[in-house]
Amino acid sequence: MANVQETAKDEPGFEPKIVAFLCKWCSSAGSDLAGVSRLQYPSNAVPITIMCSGSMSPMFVLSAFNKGADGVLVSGCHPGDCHYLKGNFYARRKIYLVQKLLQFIGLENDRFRMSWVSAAEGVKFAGVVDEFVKDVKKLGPQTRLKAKR
Amino acid sequence: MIDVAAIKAHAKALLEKGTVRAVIGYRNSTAGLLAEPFVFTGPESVDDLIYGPSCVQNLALYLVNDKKERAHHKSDDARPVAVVAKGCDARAITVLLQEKHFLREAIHVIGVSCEGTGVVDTKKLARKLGGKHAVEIDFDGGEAFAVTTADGVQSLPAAEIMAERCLECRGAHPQLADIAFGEAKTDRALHTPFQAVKHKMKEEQDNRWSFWARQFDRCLRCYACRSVCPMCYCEECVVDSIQFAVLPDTTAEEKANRIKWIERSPNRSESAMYHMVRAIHLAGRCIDCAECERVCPVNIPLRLLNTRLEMEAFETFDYNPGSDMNAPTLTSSFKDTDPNSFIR
Amino acid sequence: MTKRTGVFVCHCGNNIAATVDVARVAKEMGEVEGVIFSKDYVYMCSDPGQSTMANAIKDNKLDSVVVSCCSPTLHEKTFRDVTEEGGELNPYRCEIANIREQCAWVHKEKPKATEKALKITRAAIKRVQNNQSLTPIGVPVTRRVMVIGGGVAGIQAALDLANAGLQVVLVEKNPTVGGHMIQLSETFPTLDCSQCILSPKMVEVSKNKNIKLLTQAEVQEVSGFVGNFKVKVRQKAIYVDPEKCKICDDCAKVCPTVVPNEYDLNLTPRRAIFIPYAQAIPATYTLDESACLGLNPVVCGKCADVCEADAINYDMRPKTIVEEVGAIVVATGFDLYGKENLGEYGMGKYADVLDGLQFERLCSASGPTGGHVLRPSDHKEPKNVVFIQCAGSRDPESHCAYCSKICCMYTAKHATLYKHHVPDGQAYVFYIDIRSGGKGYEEFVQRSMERDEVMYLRGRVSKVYENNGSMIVKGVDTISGKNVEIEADMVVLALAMQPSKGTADVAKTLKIGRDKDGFLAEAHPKLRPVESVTAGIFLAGAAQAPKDIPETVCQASAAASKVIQLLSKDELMHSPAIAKVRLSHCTGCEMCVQACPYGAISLSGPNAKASVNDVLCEGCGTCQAVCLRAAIDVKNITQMQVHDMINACLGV
Amino acid sequence: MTKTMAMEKMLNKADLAAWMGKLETHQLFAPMLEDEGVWNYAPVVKAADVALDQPNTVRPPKDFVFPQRETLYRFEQVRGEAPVLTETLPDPQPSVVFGVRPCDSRGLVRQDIVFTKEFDDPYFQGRRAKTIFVGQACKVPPSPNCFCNSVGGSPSSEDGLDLLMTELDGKYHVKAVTQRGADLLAKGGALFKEASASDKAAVAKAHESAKAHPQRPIKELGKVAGALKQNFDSKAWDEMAKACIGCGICTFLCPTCHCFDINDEVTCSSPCKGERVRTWDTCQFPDFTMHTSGHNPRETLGSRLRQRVCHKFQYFTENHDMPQCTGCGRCISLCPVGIDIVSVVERLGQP
Repeated sequence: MANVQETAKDEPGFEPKIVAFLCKWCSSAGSDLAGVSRLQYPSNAVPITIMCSGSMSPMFVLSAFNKGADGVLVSGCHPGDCHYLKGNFYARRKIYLVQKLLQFIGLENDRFRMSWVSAAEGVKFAGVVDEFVKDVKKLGPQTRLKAKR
Repeated sequence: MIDVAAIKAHAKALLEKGTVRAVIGYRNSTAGLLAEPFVFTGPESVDDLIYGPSCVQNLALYLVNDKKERAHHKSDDARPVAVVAKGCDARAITVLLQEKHFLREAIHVIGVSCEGTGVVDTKKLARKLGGKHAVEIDFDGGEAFAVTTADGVQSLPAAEIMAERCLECRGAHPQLADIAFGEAKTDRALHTPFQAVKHKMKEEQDNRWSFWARQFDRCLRCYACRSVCPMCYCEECVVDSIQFAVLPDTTAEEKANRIKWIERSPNRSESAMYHMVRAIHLAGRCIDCAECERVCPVNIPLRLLNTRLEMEAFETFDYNPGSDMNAPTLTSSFKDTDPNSFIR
Repeated sequence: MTKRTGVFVCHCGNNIAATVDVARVAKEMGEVEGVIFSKDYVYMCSDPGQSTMANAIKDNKLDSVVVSCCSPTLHEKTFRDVTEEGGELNPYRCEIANIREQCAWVHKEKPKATEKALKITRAAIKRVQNNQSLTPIGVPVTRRVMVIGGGVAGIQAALDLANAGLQVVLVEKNPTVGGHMIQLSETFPTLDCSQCILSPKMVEVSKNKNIKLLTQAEVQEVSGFVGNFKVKVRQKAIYVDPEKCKICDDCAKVCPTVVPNEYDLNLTPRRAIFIPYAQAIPATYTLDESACLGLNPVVCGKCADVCEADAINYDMRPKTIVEEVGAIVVATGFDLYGKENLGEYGMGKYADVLDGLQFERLCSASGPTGGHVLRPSDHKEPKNVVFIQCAGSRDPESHCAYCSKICCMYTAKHATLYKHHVPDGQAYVFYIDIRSGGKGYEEFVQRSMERDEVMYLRGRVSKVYENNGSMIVKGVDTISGKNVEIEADMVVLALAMQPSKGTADVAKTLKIGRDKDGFLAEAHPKLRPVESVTAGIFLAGAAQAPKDIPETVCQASAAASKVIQLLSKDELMHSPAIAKVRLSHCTGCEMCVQACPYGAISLSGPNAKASVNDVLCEGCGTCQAVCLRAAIDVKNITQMQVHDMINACLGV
Repeated sequence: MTKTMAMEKMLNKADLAAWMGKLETHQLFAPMLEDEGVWNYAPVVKAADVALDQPNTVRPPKDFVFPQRETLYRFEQVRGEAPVLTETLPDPQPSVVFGVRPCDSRGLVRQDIVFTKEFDDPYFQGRRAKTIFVGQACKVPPSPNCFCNSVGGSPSSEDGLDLLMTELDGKYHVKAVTQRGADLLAKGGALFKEASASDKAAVAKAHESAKAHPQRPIKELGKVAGALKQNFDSKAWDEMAKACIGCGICTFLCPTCHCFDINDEVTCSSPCKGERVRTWDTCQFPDFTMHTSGHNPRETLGSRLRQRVCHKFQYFTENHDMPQCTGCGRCISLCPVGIDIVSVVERLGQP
């Protein structure tokens, strides 16, 4: 297949593929609340519920980009609110490092994002996804780390 | 100046008394200018031991290999092994001790101070010699290296042909040592640490990507970078294509369920994955011996990649790998004051 | 990997089916590798739905099941029970794909929502196909309970638990139990005296051998998990030995410091050494450290000198008490909405603008005025009293968005009580709506209007201001459509209820969630209203939401019965979805040991490799993410499973 | 390749670009400077920039016939149906590779044996048939670790080449070794002059003088295989491999190494779709000989070093009557720790 490295950005009708890793206790619950409240947001982000943002291995992020994700979102409990006491603090440090590395090798900043969304923040969850999808749309398809398949 | 004779005498005495199993050090290589790591086991073999600017390799790796080999041969010789360690080698040993890879008492560290010396960068040397071929290199006082070519011996300023990591070294005098050789010279001119990383960070992101994409495209996946790294001591690497670490109780299910995070194909995306996973796994563990960059046959600037997160460890998290064998590691610890503003 | 997966796609009536093409999901999932049965059904959680599932599992010998339906917080348990009981398959072979809250309800376009539902379901299939059968781990429980908060909710819960034979530690921040209820004069709709009905319960608390009461105490730290919590409580020094104190009041008489008495809402003074009120439990004087001249005989020491019982000891120090309990009930109660927020109603500016609790004290026989309604400013009987409802409630722009629920009733009560005290006076009530759902409530309000001739004005008050020495309440009567100005002798605000000040800290310490208004979050608003999201921690009273006394007592007893149920067995079942070490890959680097929030991992064995304590491990997976060697995984959400789920989400 | 009668011509150095310009039916490759000290074959963008007397490339030209990654076929299986396999035989554009050193072309001869003699590998052969290799005789050893003479080669060997070019004072002497080499030469037309007797004499002299340069010696090549066989159980293997880090540089960059691994790269799990892919592998990696049982017959570095050396100097010689090493010296020069195949053979491969 041809190298699609430099595709024109802002493709019309481009629907980004986004993987959203949500911690079970806060962000997934917040996402449930968004549902219960019938808030509307774009359907691009497919949720994967993990136990805790602290269990977010950097491999998951890299692999998602390798498998063709246009954006990756990690969301956990606010600092101090972790269901597992401090998992999100470990996550914060690790995700910070992953983000710096991705930026350094030249992946666009807006493709990887972390947020704190509590179980009560359905509105915030919808907003985070909405904004992320908008930002990723502007960037066009992610070709830099995507495996040619 | 390092008193090589004194190092030899010490090593010889250790082996004569039998207080150590072996001494890991350097000897002359038949393959070229650079020294060859060697495991000296008899007192008489120590006659071949050398120390000089050609001793570039990180000998901490050989402690790791020694552990593997002993496991293979089911060796029960409980005596420690001695190792010649420059500042960076000693830092690597500290990280390995921090990760409980060995017991402190199993290692006798023969520290060699690089303050005032450092090791050679063969590419810089080749540039300097402009086509002439160096066959020998030695210290020439504290500021210069004596280089022998077909035309004879010449003295070159050390700072001009020294490895970049030595110029930026923040711990040239081994902190971890049972005995240390070489002077503590504190007025050594240092380059600012992380200057190459910081320079690269100033580039436009798209240009940075073009740069790295070219590097990842060139990667051979010979895994020399992994193989030479003392921190890459995992039983099984994420890039290995089969289930590798197997115990008698490993089930068929476990063998079959190997995750293929990275394909073996040497193409851009897979090599990018490989190098990024390595960089992430080295965060807070890379002690900047730059061996990965030196051994790369196609010159991928791996030191640049791997020190990016070291810069964060040092500047953001106040974490200096290889400085404290009792501290928790970078990623298995946190502070309440860690950056938070990047999170929405 | 399992080979015989079944997929059940729920329509949830139209809840899912309206936005997701459920038939297509069922059809396409039937084509996924390893799936041998796939079906959509209108209500999976209904009885016929459940039996369809059970039969399908048995008939097709399914070895793994995915139910595509609502959030797992709702029906994961339901469907795992069906899997186990009806399907005779290990319940951990069942996974939920949430296509309702996280898909159907948040998207409008059917094709897009369907695409997403396909990915979510496929990911769940990929996950379940690598699930293992697990058996819950039995953990011995501590058959003791901590109740935090000694208001009516805490008292009721503590008594119910103690009477069921459980040991209870009741922790109260203040010098006495009783909470806000003990400050009330009468209670609606029966108008029985609040103190008369609460005091016996307070006494029972002090007498019950199963209850250990810790007043002036606060929870500092909680560790452990359901069945086995370890709670660190800090108790202030009270400088009086309750065993010796004879409640003779000699000490207070000589105490030189006078401060406002918070139990009378600052309407009366008290001394630094005091008893909040006569019926206080524990029945003892207490020394207010912050008001005392210095806890130093050199400076003052009058109270100690005069105490014949020798009960006063200035050398007392705060204590840290560690209690081991199996469950915790949080009943930290409410506070009134900050008066400082309601400047427009003259609160804090005019002495005769009172809040509801202050008015209760004015009506109370034990209150500052001995049960006569008198104005704080001049001790005259007010002839015109204006009651303002929804002061701070139902005002999303500037105050609280929610309805405080009890104000309609207590305002009607206040107006009635006022008329009983001042028969020739006139009571006005500004209201938005009258919410009087409850047994005898509506009749009570009607009575206040008809028999007591309380004037109800539908509308908001814009401001309360002073004109020539009298207070004017300016508002609008939306029924007559006219602006109204009333010259009032007294104004009583029905302030909004909010969670008590300590609630936020307690929630943080216990790691239980709060909702957007700061009230404690229940595990499910309808089905699990007295449980927090954290197992073993239960909620009762106004800390969870505004509620009146009967509702509070109900919830307290409900929480108690939940605890009794929890602690009725010798063993609790601990989730078996915990971390497991791959010894072949572990190098013993100790990173997981350092990172584990529960101290559940240690190095062991001849090669010093990681080993997980099954009971301490909560399955959070922090270890999994710090391990560089993929040597530790959480069962049933392994890295392998997440990897497969990522692929499924990306269509790889 | 069939040999044809020798055709020897002369080309002005300045006309090299012009000749290249006439080869538009082929894609042209030549050594280019990729990075400091790293020469590698790259497509010729500007013929005028091509210089053929540079140090040898890091990657040998085996890539052209045995690429590091080769798709063997594509597969797709719809559930319940038989898998559908699609052939992916390579059909590359015809190409000409300039600047191939004689040691590397002798490497191609060994690749030919592996992929043609006992087993026909259509992927290799498909590429081999479309690739013309133009040799560049060495004037001086391009690396201090060269030892082509010691393993039966020479700086001007024609083995495996289609054309051999020898630089002579501003001119190239170009000799066609195969018919397709001759055809390629013919495309240059008038750019080429017939080599005179004196030209031929000069070339012979240049070849002689190149051969006379001192190189790393292996004294008795004929006895190496036997000696290695004798020394199979020597403890010296472990000792000499002490420094080895177990990377793949020596083998990946060897012009004769040809080991590969086969993996399925799945690109979609349902329906199951993907490619069966062959990638270079090396006996130096610990997982090369890993058994499913967990047993690894070559777990130690010493046993892996022995495999590399013995394969080159004993097993291949026994099977094909020639050592598998062509003396390019890459494995010595590029080894991160100075493992030196010549020293190893000197120590364990001599009677």
